[in-house]
Amino acid sequence: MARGSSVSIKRVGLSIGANEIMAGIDLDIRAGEFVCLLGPSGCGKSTLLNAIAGFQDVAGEILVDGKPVAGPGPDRGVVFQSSEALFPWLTVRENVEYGLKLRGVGAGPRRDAAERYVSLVGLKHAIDKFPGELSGGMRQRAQIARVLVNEPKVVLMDEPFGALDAQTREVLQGELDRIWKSTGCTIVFVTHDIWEAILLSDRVVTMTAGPRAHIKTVEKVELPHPRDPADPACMALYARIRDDIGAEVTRVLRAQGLIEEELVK
Amino acid sequence: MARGSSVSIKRVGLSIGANEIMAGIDLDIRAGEFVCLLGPSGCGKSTLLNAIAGFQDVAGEILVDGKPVAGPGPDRGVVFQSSEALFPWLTVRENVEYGLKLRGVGAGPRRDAAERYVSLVGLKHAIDKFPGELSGGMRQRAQIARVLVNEPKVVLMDEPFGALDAQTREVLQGELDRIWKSTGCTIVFVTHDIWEAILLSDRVVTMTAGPRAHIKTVEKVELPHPRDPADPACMALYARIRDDIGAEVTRVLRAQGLIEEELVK
Amino acid sequence: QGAPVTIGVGADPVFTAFFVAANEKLFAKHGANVAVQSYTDGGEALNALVANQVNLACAGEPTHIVRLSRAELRPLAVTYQSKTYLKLVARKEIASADKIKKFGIVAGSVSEYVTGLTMKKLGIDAAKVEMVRSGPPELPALLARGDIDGYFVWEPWPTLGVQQGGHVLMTCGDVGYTSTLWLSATAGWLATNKEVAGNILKALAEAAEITRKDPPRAAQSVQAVTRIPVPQTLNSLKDMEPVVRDFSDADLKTANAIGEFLLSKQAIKAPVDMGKILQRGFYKG
Amino acid sequence: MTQLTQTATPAAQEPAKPSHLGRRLKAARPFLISVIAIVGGLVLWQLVSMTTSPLFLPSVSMTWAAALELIGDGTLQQSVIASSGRILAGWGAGALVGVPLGIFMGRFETVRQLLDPYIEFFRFIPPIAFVTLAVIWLGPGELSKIALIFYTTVFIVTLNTIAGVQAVNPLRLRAAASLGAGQLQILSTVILPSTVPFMVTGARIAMGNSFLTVVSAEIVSAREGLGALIWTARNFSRTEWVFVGIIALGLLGYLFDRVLRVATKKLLARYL
Amino acid sequence: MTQLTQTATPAAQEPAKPSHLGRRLKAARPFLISVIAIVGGLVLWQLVSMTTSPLFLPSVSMTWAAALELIGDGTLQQSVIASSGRILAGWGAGALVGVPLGIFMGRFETVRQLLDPYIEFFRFIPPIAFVTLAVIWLGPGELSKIALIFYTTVFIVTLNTIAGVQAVNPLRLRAAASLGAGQLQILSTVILPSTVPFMVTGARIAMGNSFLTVVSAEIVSAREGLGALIWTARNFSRTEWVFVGIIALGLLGYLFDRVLRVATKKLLARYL
Ligand SMILES: Nc1ncnc2c1ncn2[C@@H]1O[C@H](COP(=O)(O)OP(=O)(O)OP(=O)(O)O)[C@@H](O)[C@H]1O
Ligand SMILES: Nc1ncnc2c1ncn2[C@@H]1O[C@H](COP(=O)(O)OP(=O)(O)OP(=O)(O)O)[C@@H](O)[C@H]1O
Ligand SMILES: [Mg+2]
Ligand SMILES: [Mg+2]
Repeated sequence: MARGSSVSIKRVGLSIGANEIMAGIDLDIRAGEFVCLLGPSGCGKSTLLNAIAGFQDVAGEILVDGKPVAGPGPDRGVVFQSSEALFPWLTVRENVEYGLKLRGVGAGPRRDAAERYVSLVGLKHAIDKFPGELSGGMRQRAQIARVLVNEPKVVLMDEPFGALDAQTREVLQGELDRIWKSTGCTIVFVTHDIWEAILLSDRVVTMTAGPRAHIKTVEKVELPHPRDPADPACMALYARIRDDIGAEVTRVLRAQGLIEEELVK
Repeated sequence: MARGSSVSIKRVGLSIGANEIMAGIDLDIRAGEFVCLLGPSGCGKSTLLNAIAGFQDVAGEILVDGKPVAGPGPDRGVVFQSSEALFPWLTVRENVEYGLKLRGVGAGPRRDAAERYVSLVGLKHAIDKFPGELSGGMRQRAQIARVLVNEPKVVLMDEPFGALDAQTREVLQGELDRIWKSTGCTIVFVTHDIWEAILLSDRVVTMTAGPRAHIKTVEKVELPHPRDPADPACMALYARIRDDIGAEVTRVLRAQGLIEEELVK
Repeated sequence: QGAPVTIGVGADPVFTAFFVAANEKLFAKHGANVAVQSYTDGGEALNALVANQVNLACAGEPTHIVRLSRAELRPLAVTYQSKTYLKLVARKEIASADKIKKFGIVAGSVSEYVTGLTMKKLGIDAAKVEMVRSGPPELPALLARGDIDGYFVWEPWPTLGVQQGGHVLMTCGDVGYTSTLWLSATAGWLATNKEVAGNILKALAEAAEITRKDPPRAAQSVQAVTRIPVPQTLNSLKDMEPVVRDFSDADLKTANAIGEFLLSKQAIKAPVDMGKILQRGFYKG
Repeated sequence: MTQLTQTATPAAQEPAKPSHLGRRLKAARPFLISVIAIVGGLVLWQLVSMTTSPLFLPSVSMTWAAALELIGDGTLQQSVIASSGRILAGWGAGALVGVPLGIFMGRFETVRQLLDPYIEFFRFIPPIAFVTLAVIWLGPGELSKIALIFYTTVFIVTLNTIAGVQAVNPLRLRAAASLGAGQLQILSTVILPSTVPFMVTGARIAMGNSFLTVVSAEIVSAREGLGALIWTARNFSRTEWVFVGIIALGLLGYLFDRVLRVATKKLLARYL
Repeated sequence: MTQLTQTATPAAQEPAKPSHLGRRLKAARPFLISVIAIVGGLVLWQLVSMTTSPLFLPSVSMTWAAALELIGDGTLQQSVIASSGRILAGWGAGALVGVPLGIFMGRFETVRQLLDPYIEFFRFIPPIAFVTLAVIWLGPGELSKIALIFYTTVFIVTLNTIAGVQAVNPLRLRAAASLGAGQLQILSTVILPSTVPFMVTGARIAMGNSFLTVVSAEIVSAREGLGALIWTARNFSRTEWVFVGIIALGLLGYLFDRVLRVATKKLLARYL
């Protein structure tokens, strides 16, 4: 089974046109670590994930396993925020088999692997449907299966469970945790759900609001698994992270005159 | 200010090809009511919303203000689950002004209204950007502004806050509540967040898992505003709804052999 | 029988002799192994000759002259002649050629040449008439609409002009032009195939004889090879004299005159010495 | 505050609900409308032909008689078969070359820069200009005609394919790359399928140009073919034959397009 | 269990990071590549021309001399201006009619069914077939030529626009309808902007066809124009003049296309 790769982000900055989106981002992720990335909407989480995936040229350096990222590659699997990333001309099964086919995995094992991962995300009944015939949440799950079946060394996930009901989400969180533990892959996971971050990850990283977003705080989650939201340490952590992000959101919204004082917590 | 319309859904069913997605849906929504729709991923929430919006022919009857729905119209505003619904060739401002322009609102008032609603969703700083230059959450907020600025009698929202961080979400929930109260519009709101449903709505409707999805339970939320999650009545309600949806999810996932007994709560 | 010889011709009744000779196997009779390849017009056939795709080709004088300065072609004999194939057609209101103010012409063709001859002959001031360029099929239409007063062009367009209410004022013979077709070979091929060429001309002479004596029989051959309907060919044959003959002094004079005309139109850059190129005396009749 | 008045505009009818009664009529409607369109066209033609000489515009009945005549002696059938063969060969070759060319040009900057001047130069040059050269180089046989049709097809397919490549959703390119697809695999597994609708449109338009070109191509030394028929008839001013040829071209084109559309809808459904 | 081996394929190079050193070279590259393409083409031409008679393919230098000659006496300039005017008028009219036609046909089933037989019939009929009729109805002046160019343009623009209408994201149609847009407003505010990339491609391809048609159109009573120049030169077998005309057509087309592309990129950026 593939072990994870380390990811080092060194003084990374990124501008699109005149918009300086991120600047001076420094973050070292150990091989096999599970890191959650949180931050106000529009701060640059997806952009940072894209940079690690190799989709975007950046100032500074991003090293994966010590080697600079020169472009996208199958060692870093990406679950995109938008479910448009599925191939609409392929069924769910074919979408999931896509990566395996590229690597020349034979038809039999490919079929088995695809079915296993499609079941894992609860889509067995829709395995022969096209993406256009799926609901938003189902598409997102198909995307997750498509990436995980490849067993990449680094899994980059952009709000993968955002469109799921609480129960399906819980089940998938459990599955992801299991896969992570058994493969030892590195996971960078963007979410808006602070509880989700605390329950899953080794470290929770928060970002400041853009422009010129950078890393605000890094919280280690040194609690034993499975974690209990009712645990006071958990609750304290939750409160800290919430306040960190809250401060950023408030700063942005107040700058726009949206929050009058009485609304601010 | 526009008052809401009532929405009556009578023995509604919907099939796409051989797939019978919903069947025998019955639901009466009072004028000015705030109804939340919950259910397992892929059960048919978006489909039902589309049917009310008039995008889809259905068996049975859907009446808005007593008149059968014959197609889409500006009396029913729709916030789509996918942010692809924005017009990519218009800036945020132009997207938001779109509906007003159609109705012949003059340039001045149009501008004011657009700016007010864009600020409301915290996008004033990005008002002249194109959708392609926005993050996922920002796009979703732009869509919300585009619908609310029209002050429709019925607002149909499909996971509008799904891609937002907790704080931005909280602010927008507050704003939505304020708009709802001041305009008296009817709101049908799809969400996966049970707390959000309890905090905002008059009634919480849950659906069974498809195919042949129908309405499972309807819970009245008869608690005074603002609601407190710590309130035992609130917590009991939360537990009931969670268990209702949970039972459906479990049924589906077990059918696929995904959940072994020990995983089921 | 020797190596196969290909003759390029246009798909037109003016090439009747070739079709008759091919259809009635007269070439074989005279010991020549000949295939007749038809092109849209003589020009394309002559192009094929220049490109060495055929061994012999038949086309009119101007068509030859514009190519002679760039290719070693050897015209062997005249295989057709007519004093009436080109006609001047004018609208009903135009009583005589000197009343024409607007001439329709096919630029760069004999149509333009004979129009020039007409103006010279009638003393029409070139500055006072307008030349309207057109493709041949559009000339009757322009005449019917009144956009032009008349045009001097080959069949079947004059006949069509008459059907459109025009009338014939002159034929090319009236302005001193006898339309001829020449059969040519490339210099290289001719050097080693003089005998075959002679035999071919003999076969063509026999075909011309048949055409002259029995037009319907010839028209049958034309239809067999080109699908041109019999009445069409018969109509065209009325205007032509099927002959095979050697070049005459008159031919040389006409060729030189056309050469000058083409020179004046910048179609050729230097005069061609027709006397040297025409193979006078090759066909012994 | 702003003054926004909510007007209860009657809802726009998007896909009208079919009444059970009207359903049978509705099924026949497309057919009826087409019939009306065709009959209307014929009536218009007849009326217009009565205002001008049959030399320029023969009447419906004259043309019909000429068609019967040409069918009677087999000319029309032979012409249709000969021209169809040339069109299919030239157009097929054009599409087969144009699609990969367009994909490579659309995807690789260097290939585009290298070939763009040629494409953007030659596509403005009418095939008629190359008729003589084609005959000289390729002989008066089928090859020169097919080459001319190829020439006219390839640019259009290429151009449309390039447009398609540039319209590919970049998200899907990214997804493929990080699932392990190399440049060539991205071409065949993402760009090619995404571009299908553009290629089909290109091929359909190019089919039109093949028909225009077959007439120019058959100006040279074709015994059979609709183009040859039209040219010969034109030279002998048998306008009603010209019209038979024209109508045969139009109907043949309509038929080919229909077949192409149905075939692509059947075979390429998932890509459209 | 399945045996999936993780191979550490070297990452595909998507947008290669430019080194600071190579940046200046890189800026000049597109230009250099184009120059190479053009010079390569000229060399090839010269080589090929040496294998055949100048009657069919004149050499580069002969053509250059002829071009100087035609420029010297002003013929070429006049021809370019005359043909450009006709092309722009006919093409512009074709695009102006084709775009709304395509939008209506793409959007309304009934309109499509009514007009489809015409479009799908006439687009296969070469404009040369209508030269005589155009002259009869519209006279030998500019109008008949412009009409023929219009004829050849309108189908292509229409067809591409229809394809564009059918590719509009249905989500956006729904959004517009529930924001209060009626059928016509949906046409102008959603379908029209969404279809722009297809219309531009259609217009570009149609520009090519305008160039092909101007040559056919100028066979009739054109004193000036590149088509007239080519026809006359063809009659005279002045192949080097034909080539000057052809090259002028090609270059003019290239220029028009460049202007069209830059203009659409500037003016329609947000829709592309
Ligand atoms: N093409 C572009 N041009 C200009 N600005 C852009 C462009 N693309 C993205 N941005 C800006 O970059 C910022 C970060 O975007 P990003 O998608 O990374 O945010 P995010 O943190 O993922 O937000 P969300 O939680 O809403 O998904 C946003 O403010 C956005 O406006
Ligand atoms: N075109 C189609 N063909 C077949 N089935 C379809 C089609 N469109 C939707 N469905 C099915 O309809 C069901 C309901 O879809 P819908 O989008 O309404 O779900 P949802 O409740 O909104 O889910 P989510 O919470 O994931 O957004 C799904 O099971 C989906 O597979
Ligand atoms: Mg994001
Ligand atoms: Mg949904």
